Amino acid sequence: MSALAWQIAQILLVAVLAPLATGYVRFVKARLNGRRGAPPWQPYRDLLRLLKKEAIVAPSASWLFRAAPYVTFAAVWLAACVVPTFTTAIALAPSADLIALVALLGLARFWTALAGMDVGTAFGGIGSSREMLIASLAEPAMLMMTFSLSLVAGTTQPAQIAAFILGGDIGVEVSLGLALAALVMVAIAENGRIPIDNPATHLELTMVHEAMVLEYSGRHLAMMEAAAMLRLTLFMALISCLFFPWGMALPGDGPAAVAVGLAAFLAKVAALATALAVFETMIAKMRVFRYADFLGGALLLGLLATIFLYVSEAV
Amino acid sequence: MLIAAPLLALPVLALFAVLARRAAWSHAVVYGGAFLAAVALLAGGLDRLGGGGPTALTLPFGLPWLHAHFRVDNLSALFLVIVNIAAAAASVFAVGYGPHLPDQRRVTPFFPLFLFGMNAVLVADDAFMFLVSWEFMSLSSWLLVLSDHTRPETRKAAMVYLTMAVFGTFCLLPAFGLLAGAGGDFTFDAMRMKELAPASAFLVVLLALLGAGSKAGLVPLHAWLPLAHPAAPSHVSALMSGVMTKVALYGLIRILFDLHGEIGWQWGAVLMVVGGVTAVLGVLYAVMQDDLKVLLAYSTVENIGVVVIGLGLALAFKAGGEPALAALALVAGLYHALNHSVFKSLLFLGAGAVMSATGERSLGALGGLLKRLPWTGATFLVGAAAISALPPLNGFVSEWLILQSLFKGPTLPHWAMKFGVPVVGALLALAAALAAACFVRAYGVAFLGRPRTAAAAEADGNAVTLGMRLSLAALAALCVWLGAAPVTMTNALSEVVRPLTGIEVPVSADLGWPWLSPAGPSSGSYSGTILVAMGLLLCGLAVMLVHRLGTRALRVSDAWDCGHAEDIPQTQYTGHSFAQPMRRAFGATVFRARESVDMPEPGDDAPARHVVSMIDPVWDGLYRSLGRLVDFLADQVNRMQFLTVRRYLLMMFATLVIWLLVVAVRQQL
Amino acid sequence: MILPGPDNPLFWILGIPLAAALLLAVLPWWRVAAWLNVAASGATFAAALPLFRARPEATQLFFIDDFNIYLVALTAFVGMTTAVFSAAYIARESAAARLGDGHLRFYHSMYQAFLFTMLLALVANNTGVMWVAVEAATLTTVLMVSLYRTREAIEAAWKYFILCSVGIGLALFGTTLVYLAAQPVMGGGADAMAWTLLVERAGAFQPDLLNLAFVFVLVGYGTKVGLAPLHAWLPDAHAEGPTPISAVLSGLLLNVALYALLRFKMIISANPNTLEPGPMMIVMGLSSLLLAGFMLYRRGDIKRLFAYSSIEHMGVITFAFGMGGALANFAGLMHMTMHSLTKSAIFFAVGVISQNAGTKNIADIRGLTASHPVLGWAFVVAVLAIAGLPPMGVFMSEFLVVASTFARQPLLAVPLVVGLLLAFGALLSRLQGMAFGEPRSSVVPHGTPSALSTILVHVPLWAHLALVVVAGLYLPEPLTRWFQTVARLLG
Amino acid sequence: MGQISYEVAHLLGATMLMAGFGLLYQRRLYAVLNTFAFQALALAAAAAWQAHVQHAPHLYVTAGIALVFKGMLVPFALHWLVERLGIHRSVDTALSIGWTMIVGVVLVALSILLVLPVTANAAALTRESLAVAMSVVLLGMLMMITRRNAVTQVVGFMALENGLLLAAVSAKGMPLVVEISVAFSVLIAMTLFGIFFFRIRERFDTLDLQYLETYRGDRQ
Repeated sequence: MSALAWQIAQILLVAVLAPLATGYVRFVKARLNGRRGAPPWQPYRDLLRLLKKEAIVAPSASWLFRAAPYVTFAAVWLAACVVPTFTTAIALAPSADLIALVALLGLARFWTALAGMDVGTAFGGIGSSREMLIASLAEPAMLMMTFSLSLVAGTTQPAQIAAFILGGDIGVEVSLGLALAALVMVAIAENGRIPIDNPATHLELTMVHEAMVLEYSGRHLAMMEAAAMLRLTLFMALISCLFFPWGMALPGDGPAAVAVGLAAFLAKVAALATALAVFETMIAKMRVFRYADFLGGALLLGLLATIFLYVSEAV
Repeated sequence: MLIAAPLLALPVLALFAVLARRAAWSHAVVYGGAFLAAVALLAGGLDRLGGGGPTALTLPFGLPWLHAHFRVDNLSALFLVIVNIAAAAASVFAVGYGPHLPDQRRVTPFFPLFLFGMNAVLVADDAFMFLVSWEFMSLSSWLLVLSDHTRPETRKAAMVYLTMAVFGTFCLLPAFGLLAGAGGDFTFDAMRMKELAPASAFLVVLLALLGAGSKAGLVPLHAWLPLAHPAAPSHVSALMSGVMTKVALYGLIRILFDLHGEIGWQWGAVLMVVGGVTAVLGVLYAVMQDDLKVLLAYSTVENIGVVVIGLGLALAFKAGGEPALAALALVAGLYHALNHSVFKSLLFLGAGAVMSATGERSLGALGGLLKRLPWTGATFLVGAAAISALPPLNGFVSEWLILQSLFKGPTLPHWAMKFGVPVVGALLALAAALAAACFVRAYGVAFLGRPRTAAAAEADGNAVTLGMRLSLAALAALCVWLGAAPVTMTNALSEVVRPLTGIEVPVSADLGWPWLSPAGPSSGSYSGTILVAMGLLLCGLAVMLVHRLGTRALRVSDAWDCGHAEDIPQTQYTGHSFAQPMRRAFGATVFRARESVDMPEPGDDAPARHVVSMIDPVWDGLYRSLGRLVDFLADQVNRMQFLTVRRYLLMMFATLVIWLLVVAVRQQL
Repeated sequence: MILPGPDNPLFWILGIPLAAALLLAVLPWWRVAAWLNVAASGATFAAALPLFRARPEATQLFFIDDFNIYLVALTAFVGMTTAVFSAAYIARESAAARLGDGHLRFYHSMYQAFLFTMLLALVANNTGVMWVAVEAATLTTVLMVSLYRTREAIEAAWKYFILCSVGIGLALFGTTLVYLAAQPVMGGGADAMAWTLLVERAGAFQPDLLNLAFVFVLVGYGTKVGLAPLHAWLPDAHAEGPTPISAVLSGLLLNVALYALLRFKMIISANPNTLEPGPMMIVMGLSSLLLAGFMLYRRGDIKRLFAYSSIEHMGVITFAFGMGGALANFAGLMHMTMHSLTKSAIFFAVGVISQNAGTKNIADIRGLTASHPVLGWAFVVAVLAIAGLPPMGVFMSEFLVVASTFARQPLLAVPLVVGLLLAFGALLSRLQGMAFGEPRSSVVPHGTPSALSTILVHVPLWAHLALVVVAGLYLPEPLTRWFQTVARLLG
Repeated sequence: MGQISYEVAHLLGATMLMAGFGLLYQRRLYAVLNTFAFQALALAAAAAWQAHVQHAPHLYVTAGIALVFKGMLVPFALHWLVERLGIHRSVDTALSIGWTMIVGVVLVALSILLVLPVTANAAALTRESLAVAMSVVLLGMLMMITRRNAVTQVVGFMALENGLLLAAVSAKGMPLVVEISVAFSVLIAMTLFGIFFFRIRERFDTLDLQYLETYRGDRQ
C-alpha cells in the first residue's frame, strides 16, 4: 500500500519540481553569464500566464495539433513517474522498464514532431525533421546504455538497477562510466540543450525543439513547455537513479529513509542542474549536421560500454 | 472441418469470379465470400491454438506414391490466424475499394486464389504440397501485381517478382531434397526423423535462408519487394506485405525449428546479422521514399529483419543450451510477425483509402488529409505509431520482447555472440528509431499540413466507404488490443513454441496477468494495460488541470511561422526535405547520396535546381551486374544460332570424337 | 517376321495412318483432306485405347510394354489434337493464300505418314526397324518444314536434313555395334536385334562394345532429340515450318528419338560391366539446358523461342535419365509426357497468335490477355506450365529431378538450377511482353478466323492444359505403376 | 571360312579406306566424284563377298544397290548437276588438304584403338571390318566438315554411309541390311533432288552453303 502512496507522491513531486529545476538551470546560467536572471520559480509564473492566455490555432491545423500537447505532456509525465526518485518502492516500477521509458519518450517526441508538421509551415518541418534525426541516434544510444546496465545488473528495471548498485559489490566499472557518458550525451540531445540545440534561441535556422512548437500558444504552449521541463527533470532523475542511487529508499524502508531519499534526490537534481548550467555556459552550439557525429559518438560509447564488460570479465 | 471447407471454397470463388466477371455485383460476392472463408479459417486457427494436438489429413493426390499430407499444429494455427486476420480485413476493404481499380476483372479471380495459396502453405505437411502451394501463392500474387498491366513499371515489377519467387522455390526445393534424402520420402514426418550429414545440414540451412529469405525480403534478396508490393492493388499489397512475408517466415521457422534437427549457433549469428542489416537498410530505404506504398514496402523489409533477429537469437539460444531463452526469443519474433501483419495491413489499406480518395500515392502530392479523411487519418495514425514501436501499441510489445531476449544474448558462451549481440542490438535500436522518423515523415507529409495539390485538397471522403472504414478501424483496434493486453497472445505463443524448443516459457507467470515478465520478475517487466490506464489518467488529469487553471478560449488565426507565413502550400516541408538530414547522416555512405545545386548563370532565367543523386548499392552491385553477366553470356552463346551447317557438323563431330576418347580412356582405366 | 493381323490393335494403330497417308496423297480437295486427317488421327487414337485393356503378345517385330504403351497413347492423342488444330490453322493459311492446294495435299499425306513412322518407331521391337522408322520420320518432316518455300524455310529444312541424316547414320552405326555385341551370344539373325531378347541377355554381351555403341547412339539419336551441341537443326526447323508441324515435332518426335535412346540405355544398363552411361547423358543434358537458357534471352521469333524451350526441356529430361534412380527416372518419364502435352498446347496457341498478329515477331505481339482474353490466358497458363510453375505437371517432374539430384549430387544440381532459372527468366519476360500491356492496334492478321476454327483451336488447347493441370496434382495409378516399372528398368 | 575370306574382306575394306583418304585428297570436283564411285564399287564388292562368305543371298541385293545406285547413278547425277548448275570445278576447302589428311590418320588411329581391344574375342573378320568401317565413317564426316561446297558435302555424307553399310554387311547374319540400304538410297535421292530443287527454284545463286546461311531467321 505504501508503494501506491509513494507513487502518488512521486507523480506530484516530478510535476511540481520540473519547472523549478528548469528555472534553477536558467538562474545559474544567468549568474554564470554575469546577469541577475529571473528567480528559479519564474517558470511557474510563465506557465500560469500561458494558461490564462487565449490559444491561437492556424486554420490548417487539425485536431492532432490540439491533442498533441496533452499527449506529449502525459507521456513524459508517465515516463517521469516510473523512474524512482526518492524511493525504489513505487507502484509503477514493474510496469515499465528502461526500454519502455525510452519508448514513452519516443511517443512524446512522435506527437510533438507530428504537431510540428500539422500547420504546414516550413519551420515546423525543419524542427520535426531534425528532431527525428537526433532521436534516431539518441534512442539507440540510450538502448545500448540500457543493454550494458542490464548486463551488469541483470535487469532493465530502473528500480532494480538502483537496488543492485546500492547493493555495493560492484566497484568502479569502466563500462558503467561509458554508459554514464552515453546517457549524459543523450540527455543533452533529448532535452535540446547546447551543443545540440539552444532552448533559448529564436534564431530560426538553428532551432530544433522550438521550431516544432513554434505555432503553439496559450495553454497548448504551456503544456509543451511543461513537458520539456518534465523531460529535463526526468533525465536528471534517471541519471541519479541509475548511477548515483545513494540515499534512495528501498522497499520496506520506513518514512525516515524516504525523507532521506527525498533530500538526497533534491540535492542530486540541484547538483546536476548546476553542472548542466556550467557545461552549457562553457560550450558553443554545433552545426546541425554534426549532430550525427555527436550522437553517433554516444551510440558508440553505449556499445563500448557493453563490450568493455567482457574485457573486464576476461581480465 | 473449419479449415478444410473454407479452404476449398476459395478456388470455387475464383471460378465464380471468372464466370460472373461481367456482372457488376460479382466482386461483392467474391470479396464477401473471401471474407467469410477468412473468418472461418481464422476461427479454425484460433480454435486449434486454444488447445489439442495436431490434426492431420492425407488425400490421394500429389506425388503418387506419397499422397498429399496436411496437418495443422500450433505453429500452422498461429500463422492461420496471422494470415486470416489480414485477409478478412482486406476482403472487407476490397468490397468498397475494388471499383476504384482500373480493371477489377483482373483482380477478383486471383484474390481468392492468393488466399488459398497462402493458407495451403500453412497446412501442407509434405514438401511437394508445400512447394506447390508456395508457388501457387507466388503465381496468384504475380497475377495480382499484373492487374494494372498496362504500366511498364508494373510489368517490370512483376517480372522481377516472379523470377525472385522462383529463385526462392529453387532454393527451398533442394533444401527439401536434402532433408528428404535420396530415398525421396518427402513427408515432413520423415524429415523430422532423419539425421543429416554435417554438409547437408549446412546446405539445408543456407538454402532455406535463401529460399524463404528471398520471399520474406531479407537483404540483399529484397529487391523485388518494394517493386512488387506497391504495384498490386492496395488490398493485395496489404496481404503481400503484411501476410505473404509471414508465410515465408513460417517456411523458415518450419524448416529451421521443426524439420531440421540440430543447427549450430553460428547460423543463429548469421540470421541475426542478416536480420539486423535488413532492418537498418530497409528502414533507411523507407525513409527516403516518396511513394507511400513503396515506403510501406521497404518498411516491411525492416520489420522482417526484426523478426529474423528474433529467430536467429532463438536458434543461437537453442544451440547454446538455453531452451527457455530460445523460447522467449521465438515468442518475441512470432509476436512481432503477428503485429506486423496487423499494422502493415492497416497501413497499406490506409494507403489504398488515400488512393481511392485522391488518386495519388506520392507524398509530394498529398497533405492535410487528416481533415478530409478523418477515419483513414486516425487509423493510419494508430498504424504509424504501432509500427514506430510506440507504447502502448502492439509494435512496442514485440520490440520490447525482442530487446529483452537480445539483452540475454551475452549469456551464450561464444565470444562471437557476446560481441555480436550488442552490435545487433544497436542495429535493431537504430532501425526502430529510424522507423519512427520514417513514419513521422510519412504521416506528417501525407495527412498533416496543407494539401499540396488539388487532388489532395479535393480528397473525397466518401470514397472511403463504410466497409473500408470498418476494416481500418478493426485493424487499428487490434493494434491497441494486442499492445494493451498482450498476455493472452503471448501465452498462446508459448504454446506454439513449446514443441519447437522443447520448453514452455511462461511469459507472464510471475507477476500476474497484466505484466509481461519473460525472464523472471527481477529481470525486466512491462505492462501495457497499466501504462494505458495510467496514461489516460494522467492525460485526463492534465486536461482537467489546464482547463481548471486556464482559459478555454481558442482563436483560429493565421499561422505564425516566424512571420514568414505564406499561402503557397509548396513552402511546406516536403518528404524530400524531411529526409534530408537522414540522407546526409546515413545516405552519404550507404547510398552514396550526393546533393548538388544547379545554379544558373546570372541573367539566365532558368530556375535553380537542387539535385540529389542516390545509388542503390544492392540493386547496382548485385542485380544489375548479374543482369549484365547474363546479357553478356547470352550474346556469346547466341552466336551459335548463326553458324554454318559445316560448323554445326563440326560440333557434332567434335562431340562424337570427344565421347569416343572419353570412352577409350575410361576403358583403359 | 510376322506382321500383326486385324485382331491385333497394332494392325489398326499402324494401318490407319499408313492407309490414310496413301489416300490423302491422292485426294485433291484439301477441305475434305483436313477432316479426313482429323478422322484418321482420331481413329488411330481410338485404336490405341484397347491397348490399355489387353496388350498383344510381343513378336520379333513389334511389342507393347509399360514404356511404350503410354507413349503410343500419347502420340496418338497429340496426333489427334494436332490434327484438329491443324484443320483450323490450315483453313486460315489457305484463306490468306499462304499455302496452295498442292502443298496442302502433300501436307496432309505427310502428316499421316509422319504419325505412322513415329508409331512404328515406338512399337518396334527390332532395333533396325526402329531406326528405319526414325529415319523415315525425319524424311517426312523435312519436306513439311520447307512447306512455305521461303528462303528461311529452305535453309532450315536443308540444315535439318543434313544434320539429322548424319545423326541418323551414326545411330545406325551404334545399332550395328549392338548387334555385333549380341551376335556372339545370341547367334545372329533377327533375335539379336529384338529388344526384348537383347535386354534379357545383355549381361553376357561384350561390355566394351556396348560402351562404344552407346556413344554412337547417344550422338546419333541425341541429334534428333536436340541435345546441345547437336541441336542446331531444331530451332529453325520448328520456327520455319507450319505450326502444327512444330507442335508434333516438339511434342512427339523429340520424345520418340529420346525413347530410342532410352531403349539402348536399358540394354547398356542391363549389363553390369559397362561404363555408366549416366555421366554422358548428364553432360549433354546440362549443356542443352544451359545453352537454351541463354539462347532464350535473344530470341525475337516466337516459335524459335519455344523451340529453344524444347531443347531446354529435353536437356532436363536427359539429365534426369542420366542421374537415374527411381525418382529421377520417374521424373524424366513424367517430364516427357508433360512436356509433350504442354509444348504442343503452346504451339497451338502460338499458331493462332501469330496468325492473329500477322507476324511471328515477339516484339510485335502485345497485350494478348486484353485483345484475345481466352486465347491470351490459355497462352499464359501454357507458358507458365512449361516454365515449371505448379500446379501444372512440369513442376512435379522438376521437383523430383531437383530434389533427388540435390540429395545425391549437390554440385550437379547447381548448374541444373541455374539453367532452369535462366530459362524461366527468359520465358517470363517474353510472356509478360506478349500477354500483357496495351494490345497493338495496327495489326494485320493472316486471314480472319471463323467461329468454327476458333473452336477447333480452343478445344485441343484447353484439353491439353486440363490434362497438364490435373496431372500436376494427380497421376492415375496405372500410369504411376508403368512409370515405376520403366524407371526400374532404366536403372 | 578360313584365311582367304578374311584376306579378301580385309583387302576390300582397305580399298574403301584408301578411297576415303582419296576423297580427302582430291582437289578437283570430278576427281572426287570418281573416287567416290570407286569407293562405292569397293563396297559393292565387299557386300558381294560377304554374301558369298556368309551364305546370305540378300546381301547380293545390297551389293547390287551399291553398285548400280551409288557406283553409277549418283556419280552420274552429280556430274550432271555440276555441269548443269555451273558449279566451280575445284574443291573449296576449309582446312588445307595436308591437315585434313593428318586429322584423317589420327581418326583412323582412334578407330583402331577403340575397336581392336574391344573385339578381342570376336571373329577376326568382324574385328577388321569394324575398325575399317568406323574409320570410313569418321573420314566421311571429316570430309563434310572440311569441304565447303554442297556437292562435296553430299559426297562426304555418302562416304560416311558407305562405312555404315560396310559395318552392316560385315556383321554376320545381320537382318534388315537391305532395308537399311534402301532407306539410305532414298535419303540420298532426296538430297540430290533437294539440291536440284533449290537450284530450279532459283532461291540461291550458288551452292556454296555460306550464302544459304544469310537467310537464317531471327537475326537481330
